[in-house]
Amino acid sequence: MKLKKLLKTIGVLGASCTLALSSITANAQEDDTIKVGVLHSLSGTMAISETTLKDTMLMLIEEQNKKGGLLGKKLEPVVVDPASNWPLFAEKTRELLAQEKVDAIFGCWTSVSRKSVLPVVEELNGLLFYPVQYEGEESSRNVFYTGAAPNQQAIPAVDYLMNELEVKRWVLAGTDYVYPRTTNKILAAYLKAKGVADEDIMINYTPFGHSDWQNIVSDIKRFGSSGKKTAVVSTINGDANVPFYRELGNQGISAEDIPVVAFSVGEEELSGIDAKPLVGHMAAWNYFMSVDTDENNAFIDQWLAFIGDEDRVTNDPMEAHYIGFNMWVKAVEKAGTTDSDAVIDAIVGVEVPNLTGGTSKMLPNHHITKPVLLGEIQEDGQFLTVWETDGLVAGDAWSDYLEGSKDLKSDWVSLNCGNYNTKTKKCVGATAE
Amino acid sequence: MLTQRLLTSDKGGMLVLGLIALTCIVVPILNLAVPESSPFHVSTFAVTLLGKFLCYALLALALDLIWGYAGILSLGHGAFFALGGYAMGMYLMRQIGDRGKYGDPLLPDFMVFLNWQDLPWYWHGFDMFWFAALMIILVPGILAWVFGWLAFRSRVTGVYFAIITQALTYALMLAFFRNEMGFGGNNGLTDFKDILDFSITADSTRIGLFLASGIALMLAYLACRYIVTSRAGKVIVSIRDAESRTRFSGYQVESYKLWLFVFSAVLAGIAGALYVPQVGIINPGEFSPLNSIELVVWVATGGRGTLYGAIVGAFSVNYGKTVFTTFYPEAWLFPLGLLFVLVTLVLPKGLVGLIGRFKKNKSATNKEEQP
Amino acid sequence: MNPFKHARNWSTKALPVKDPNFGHPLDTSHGPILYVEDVSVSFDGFKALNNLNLYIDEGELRCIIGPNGAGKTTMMDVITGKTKPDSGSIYFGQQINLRELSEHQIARGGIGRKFQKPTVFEALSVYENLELATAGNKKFWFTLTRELTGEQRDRLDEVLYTIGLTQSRFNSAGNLSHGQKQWLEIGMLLMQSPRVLLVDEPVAGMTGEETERTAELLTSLAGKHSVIVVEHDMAFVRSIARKVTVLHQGSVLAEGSMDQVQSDPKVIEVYLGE
Amino acid sequence: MALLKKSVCLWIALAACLIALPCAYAQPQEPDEFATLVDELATGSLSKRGKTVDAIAATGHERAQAVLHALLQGSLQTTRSTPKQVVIETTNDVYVLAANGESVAAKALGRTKRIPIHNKLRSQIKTLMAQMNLSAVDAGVRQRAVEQMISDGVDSDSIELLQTLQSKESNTDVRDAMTAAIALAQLESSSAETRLTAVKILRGSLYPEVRGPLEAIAKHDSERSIRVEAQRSLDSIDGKLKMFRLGENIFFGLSLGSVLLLSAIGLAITFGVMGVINMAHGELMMIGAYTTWVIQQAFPNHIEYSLFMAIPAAFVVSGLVGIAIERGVIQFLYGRPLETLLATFGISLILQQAARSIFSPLNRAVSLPEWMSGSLQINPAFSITFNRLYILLFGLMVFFALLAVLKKTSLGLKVRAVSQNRPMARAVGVRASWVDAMTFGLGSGVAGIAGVALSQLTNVGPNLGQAYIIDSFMVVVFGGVGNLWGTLVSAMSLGVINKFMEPFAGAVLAKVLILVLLILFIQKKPKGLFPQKGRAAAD
Repeated sequence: MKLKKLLKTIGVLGASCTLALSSITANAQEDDTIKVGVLHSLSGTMAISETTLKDTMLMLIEEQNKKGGLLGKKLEPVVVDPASNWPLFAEKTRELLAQEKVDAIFGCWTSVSRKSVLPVVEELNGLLFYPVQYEGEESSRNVFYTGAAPNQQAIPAVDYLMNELEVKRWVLAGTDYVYPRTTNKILAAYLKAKGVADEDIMINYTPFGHSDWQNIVSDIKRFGSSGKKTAVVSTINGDANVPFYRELGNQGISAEDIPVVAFSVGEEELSGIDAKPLVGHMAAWNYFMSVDTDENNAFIDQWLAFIGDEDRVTNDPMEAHYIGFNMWVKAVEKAGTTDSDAVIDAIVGVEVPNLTGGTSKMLPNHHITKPVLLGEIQEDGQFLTVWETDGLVAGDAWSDYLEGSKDLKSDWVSLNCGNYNTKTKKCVGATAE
Repeated sequence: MLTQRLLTSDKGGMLVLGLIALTCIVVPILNLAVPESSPFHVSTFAVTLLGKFLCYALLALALDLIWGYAGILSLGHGAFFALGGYAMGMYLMRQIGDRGKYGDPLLPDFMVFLNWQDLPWYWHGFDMFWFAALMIILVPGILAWVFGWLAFRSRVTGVYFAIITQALTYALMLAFFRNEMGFGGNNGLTDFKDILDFSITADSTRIGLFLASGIALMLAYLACRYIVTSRAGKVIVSIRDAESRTRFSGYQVESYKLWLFVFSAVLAGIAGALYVPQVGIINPGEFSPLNSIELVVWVATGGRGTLYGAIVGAFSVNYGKTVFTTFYPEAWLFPLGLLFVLVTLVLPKGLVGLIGRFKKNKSATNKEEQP
Repeated sequence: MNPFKHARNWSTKALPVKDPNFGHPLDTSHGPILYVEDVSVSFDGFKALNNLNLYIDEGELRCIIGPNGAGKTTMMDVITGKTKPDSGSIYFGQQINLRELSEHQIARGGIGRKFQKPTVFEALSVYENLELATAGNKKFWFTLTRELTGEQRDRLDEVLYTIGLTQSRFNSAGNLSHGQKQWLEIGMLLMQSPRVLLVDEPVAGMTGEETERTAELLTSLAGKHSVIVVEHDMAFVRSIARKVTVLHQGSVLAEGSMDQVQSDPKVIEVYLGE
Repeated sequence: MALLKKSVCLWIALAACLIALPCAYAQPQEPDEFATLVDELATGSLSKRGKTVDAIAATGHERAQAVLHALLQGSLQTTRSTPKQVVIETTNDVYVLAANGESVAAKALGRTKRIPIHNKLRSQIKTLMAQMNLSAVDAGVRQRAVEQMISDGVDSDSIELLQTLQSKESNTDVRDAMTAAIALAQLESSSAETRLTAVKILRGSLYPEVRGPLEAIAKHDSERSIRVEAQRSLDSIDGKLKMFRLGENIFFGLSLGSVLLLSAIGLAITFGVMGVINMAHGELMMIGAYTTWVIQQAFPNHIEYSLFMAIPAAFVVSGLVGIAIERGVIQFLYGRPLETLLATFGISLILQQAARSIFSPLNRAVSLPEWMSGSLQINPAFSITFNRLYILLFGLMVFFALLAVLKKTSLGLKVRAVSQNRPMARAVGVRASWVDAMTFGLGSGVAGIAGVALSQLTNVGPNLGQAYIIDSFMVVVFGGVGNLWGTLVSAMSLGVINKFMEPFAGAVLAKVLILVLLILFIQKKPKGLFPQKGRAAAD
C-alpha cells in the first residue's frame, strides 16, 4: 500500500518535472524571424564592460529591422545572462544554439569565456562573433575575431614608443591571465629582436582587481630613473587600472616622464575614472570615439539616442560589434541563407566600412583588417590620436614572435584549417572536419 | 535489515531517490530513442543541464552531511569540488594528446603557450584514468584531512571554522589563478576531447556522464544515510547538539569530525570530477568563496539535516537560477537575494520543512527530519 | 573476514569494571582511587584553585560544598581534563596521570561527569542517549559499522530500569521533564561503567519527591563506584553524605562528617560571617 | 558629468589666472608677432605646434608664460567661429583673450574648443617654463624648475645660467638643488678635476638621475681616483636609499593596513560585538562610496570640500541602511550567527543589483580633491603620497573615535552590556532591541565612512564591496573577535607583513602566504591575537 502511494507520488512529481524541464527548453520556433543570440554578462564582475555591448547589439538589431530586416525577416535578439560565470557561458551557448536555435551569437569578453564557449560552438556548428582584443593563438572555423590580435594593437604601439618617443627601457605590467601573459611574451620577444637588453625589460604581474600599487609603482619609478627613457606597456585589466593610475599620479610620475600605453583602457573605462591623473598617458586601439568621420559621428548620434544618455561614450569593442554585425548581415545576404556553413563560406572577403574611415575585410583566418591608432588620454576622458598606421593591418591569429606558433597559419578557405603547420605541411590537431 | 535501516522512516528520501532513479531511466530514453521532432524529446541541452544539477546535488549532499548533522559549516566546500574537478580536468587534458592546437604530444596547449619544456611532476600519471580517479578521491581527501586535523584539534568551531575554510578556498583560488602554478591560470583547463576514449561531445557520452552522476548521487545518498543512521551518526548528531557532553561520554570528537569532514570532501571531489566533463571547463573561478556560500544557500533552502533536503535545494535553486537568467537577465539577483533572506527568516527548515509543516496534521513526523 | 572481529571480542570482555583503554587494571592498592595534589589553576590572575589537595577512596560517596567561586566546577574541570592545571598532579589510581590525558581518554578510562545543567542529546531518544554512552569501543570506524552487542543491550535495559525511564525509552530526550533529564544523564554515566562519578548539582530544580529518589539512586551507586557530588542543597547533602569536603577560595577548608564540618568555626565564618 | 569636469577646470584655471594677473596690465610691446604666434596655436596643425611654442617662448613676451601655462593646463581654448579667437578660460565660463589678457564675454565667443597638446609638447613646454621659472618669486616654483632641469638633463648653456642664479639664490634647498644640477652636468666635463669635484659634491645626493651617470663614471672613467671616488659616492647613495626604501616599505604597509583597518572596523562592531556575520558589510562600504559620488555630483563646484560633506552623509546613509537591515532581517536571527550569514549574503546580492540598476553597472568617477593628490616630498628618494597619508590618519581617527564611543558614551556601555548578557541587560532596563539597532547602525555607518575613503583609492562600482569582504573578516578574526585594539593591531601587522613579502614573493603569492599563515595562526590561537576574556567568551 505504502509503496504504491510512494510510486504514485514519484510518478506525479516526475511528470511535473518533465513539464518544468520543457519550460526551460521551450523553443518557440517561429520561422518569420531570424534569431540573434547576445551572450554578454549582465551581472557579476564583467557586467561593467559587457552590458554596453549587449546594448550595442540591441541597437544594431533595431537599426537593421528599421531597414527592413534581413532576407525579408525581422531580426529577433535573444539576450541571456551568463553572469560572469565561465561554465555558465558554455551552458548558455548551448541554450542559444540548441534551444533557441539562434543563427549567430555575438558575445563574450574575457578569453576564458571564449575558451569555454568554443567547444560548444564548434560542436553545434554555430557562429560566434567575438568583439574584444585578445591574445591570438586561436582560430576556429566557427568564430570570427573582430577585435584586435596582438599584431593589431601591441606591436604597432611599441613601434611608436620606440621610434617616436625613443623609449629604451620597458616595463611590461599586466594582470596575471592569458592575454597579458601572451602579449608580454610576444612583446618581450619582439623587443629582444630589436636589440633591447634583458635588464631593460621589467615584467610584472598582479592579480585581478589589484588595488594596492604602492610598491609596484615605486619600483617602476626607480626602474625609470636610470636616465634612459622608460615606458610602461600596460595590460592591466579593468578594475585594477584606477588605483594604478591614481598611484602613478600621486607618486608624481607624469606621462612625460614615464608614459603608460594601455591596451585595456578605453573610453568606457575612462568614463568611470577621474581622468585628470591620466592625461597624457596612452592607449592603443583600432577605434577612438574622438575620430572625426561621418560614419563615426552617425554611429555616436545613433548610440546616444538609443541609450538616452548624453554622457555615454562609444569604444573599440562596440565598433568591433558594429563591424562584425554588418559583416554577418552582408554575408547572410550574399549566401541568401542564415545556415552556418553557407555563412562561413560567404563571409570571408566581405568588406564593410569601419568607423575610422576605412574598410575592414574578413580574412581567411577569420580575423579582420583594422587600422591601429595611438591616442593620448585627455582630461575629458577622450583620446587625442597622436599616431596611426598607414593602412589597415591584417589580424594574425598565430604570432610570428612565439616559438610554438611562428610556423602555424590559419586559412579556412584554401586549407580549411585553423592551425596549419607550414613546416610539416600538416593541419595540427586535426580539428578540421 | 540494512535496507530497512536506510530507507524506512525516510519517506522524503525515498521519494527523492525514486525521482532520481526515474530521471535516470526516462531521460536517456527520451533523449536517445525519441526523435527530435517529438514533443517528448529531451534535448542534449536539458541532459547536460540536469547532469550539472545532479553534480550540484551531490555537492550539496556532501555539505549537508557535515553542516546538517555535525554542525560544521564549511564555507570552503567549493574548494574540494574544484580540486576534484581539476584532477578530472588534468586527465581530460592529457587525453587530448597531440590534437591540441600546437600538436605537442605531451604538453597541454597552455604550457606550450608559456614555453614550458617539460611536463611538471604533478601532471605525471594523469594520462591514466585509474590514477586520476584515485587523485579525485585523494587530493580533496588529504587536504580535508590535514586541514581538519589542524582545525578540529585546536577546537576551531562555528563561525571561526566557517571563516578559515573561506580563507582556504580563497587562498586556493588566488594560487590557481597564478599561471606559474601550471594549471592554466585564469583560463583553467578546457577544450577537452575524449573521456575513456569516448568523444566528449557525443550524445551517448553525455548520457553516460549523466547516468554516472545520477548513480553517484544515489550511492552517495545511501552512503550518507548509512552513516547518519549508524551509531556513529548518532554520535555525530550528539556532537552537534552537545559537544562537550559527547566528549565526556568518552568519544574523541575530533576524530569523528575529521572522518566525516574527509568523507564529505571526497564526495565533493567526486561531484567536481563528474561536473567538469559535462560543462567542459574548470577554472579557478570554481574556488571563489561566493560559490561556496551559494552552496550553503542551496542546502539551507532545501532544508538542512535531512540529506534529501540538500538535493531538493540544489535542484530548486539552480533551476530557479536558470529560469531567471533566461527570462529576467537584468534583474535576477533580486529574486535570488530575496530568496536567501526569506528562506532564513521564514523557512528555517527549508522547503522540505515547509512540506513537512503541511503534512504535520496528517501524520506524526519522524524525528530524524528535525535538525 | 571481519576486520573488527578482534576489537569486538575485546570490547565485550572489557565491559566489566576493568578499563580497556589503559591496558591494565586500575591500581588502587593504596586505598584512594583519585589523587588531587597541590593543584593550582588561575584565570587571568584569579586563582580558581589554590594548592588543592583531595583524595577520594574507592567506592566512597563524597560531597563537596562551598560558596560560589570556591572552585567546585573548576575542580571538576581539572579532573575531567577540560582545564589543564598550572601546577600540581592528578592521579587516577597509582599510576595513571590524568594531566597527560584528554577528555575522551579520561572518560573512557572510567571517570564520568554530569553537568550542572542537564545536558542530554535532545534530538535523540532516551534509548539512543544511553546507547551512545555505553562503554565499549568508541572509535569512529567501529561505531560506524557495529551495532550494540546483546550484552550491552541487556545492560542498557538494566540501567533504564535503574533510572526509571523504561516506559519512555523511545521518547525524545528533549521532551523529558527536568528531573527525568537529570536521571537520564546519570543513567548515561552508568552506561559508561565509570569507576568515578562526578555529579554537579544533581537536584537543582527538582521537586521534593524527585530529590528523594535521586538521593536513593546516588547512595545505591556508592560502593560499586566512587561518587563525588557537588551540591548547594544542604538538606540533600545531609541526607546522603558520609564525608563532606568544604572548598573555599580554591582550597580545602574543612573535611569530615557533616556534623563535624558544620560545627567547624572556619566554615561557619565563611558561610555566615563577613 | 559635464558640470563636474567644468569644476575641475575651474581650479586649474584659477591657478592659471593667478599667474596671469600680474601681467594683465602691461601693454604688449610687439602685439603683432606675439598675437600671430598665439593664433597659430589654434590654426596650425598638431605637429607644427611645437615650433610655435618655441617661438612664443623666444619672444620673451610677458604673456608668453601665461599662454604656455594655459596651454599646458588645457585652459587655452579657441572659438569655433572664424576668425578663430584664442582665449584662456580663467574660471568657469569666464574668458580673457590670450594675446593681451583683455576679458571677453562668454556669449560673444559661442562654443569653444580646447587646444589639444600631446606628451611631446607637454614636456617641451615644461622644459621651457622651467627656465622661465628659475627666477620665479616662489621658492617652491624655483625648486621644481631646477628639478625639472635635472630630469631633462642640464646642458652647458644652462650651467652658466644656473651658476649665476646659484650665487644669488637665498633659499638653501633651491641652492642645493642647483648645486646638484651643476655637478651633474659637470660629470661630463673633460677636466678631470671638475669631474672629481662633481663626484664629491654628488656624494649622498638622492636625485634618481644621479645614480646612472655616477655608475658609468665608477666603471669607465679614465682616472682611477675618480672611479674610486665615484664608487664611494655611489655607496653612500645606496646606503641612504636602502634606509629610505625600508621607510617607504613600512609606510606602504601601514597604508595598506589603514585600508584594511577602515574596511574591517565596522565589521569589528557588527561581527565582533554583535556576532552577526554580516556579508553585506562590503555593500555598506559601497553605499558610502556611492554617497561620495552623489555628493560630488550635487555640489560640482565644491569638490575640495566634498569629502567633508560625504563623511557624515555616508555615515548617515549607510547607517540607515544598516538599521533597516537590522530591523528587517537580523533582529529575528540573533544567536544564530550562521543564519545571519545566509540572510546578509542575500541582502548583499540585492544591494549590488540595486547599485547596478540605479547607477548602472559602470564605475562612477569620483574626483580626488586637489589636496588629496600629489605627495609630500621628504627628499628626492622618499615621498609619501597625500591620499595614503590622509587615509592612514583618517583610519586612526575613526578608530579612536569609535573606541571613545564604545568606552565613554552611554550607548557604548549599553552595547557592551547587551553583547555580554542580553537578558541581564534587559533586566536592568536597557532596551536591547533599540541598542541592537543602534549598534548595527553604528557599524554600518562606519562601513559607509570607509567607503568614502575607498572611493579615493579605487573604483566606485557595484563590485566594490566584494573586493574587501574576505579581507575584512580575516582582519577581525586575526585580531580577536570583540576586541577593537586587536583589529587595529591585526590590520596594521597584516598590511606590513604583506608589503614586506611582496617584493620577493610577488603580489599574488604574498596574499596566498598571508592567508595560509592566518589559517595556521588560527589553529594555534583559535580566538585571535587578543581573545575576549572571561566566562562569556567560553562556549
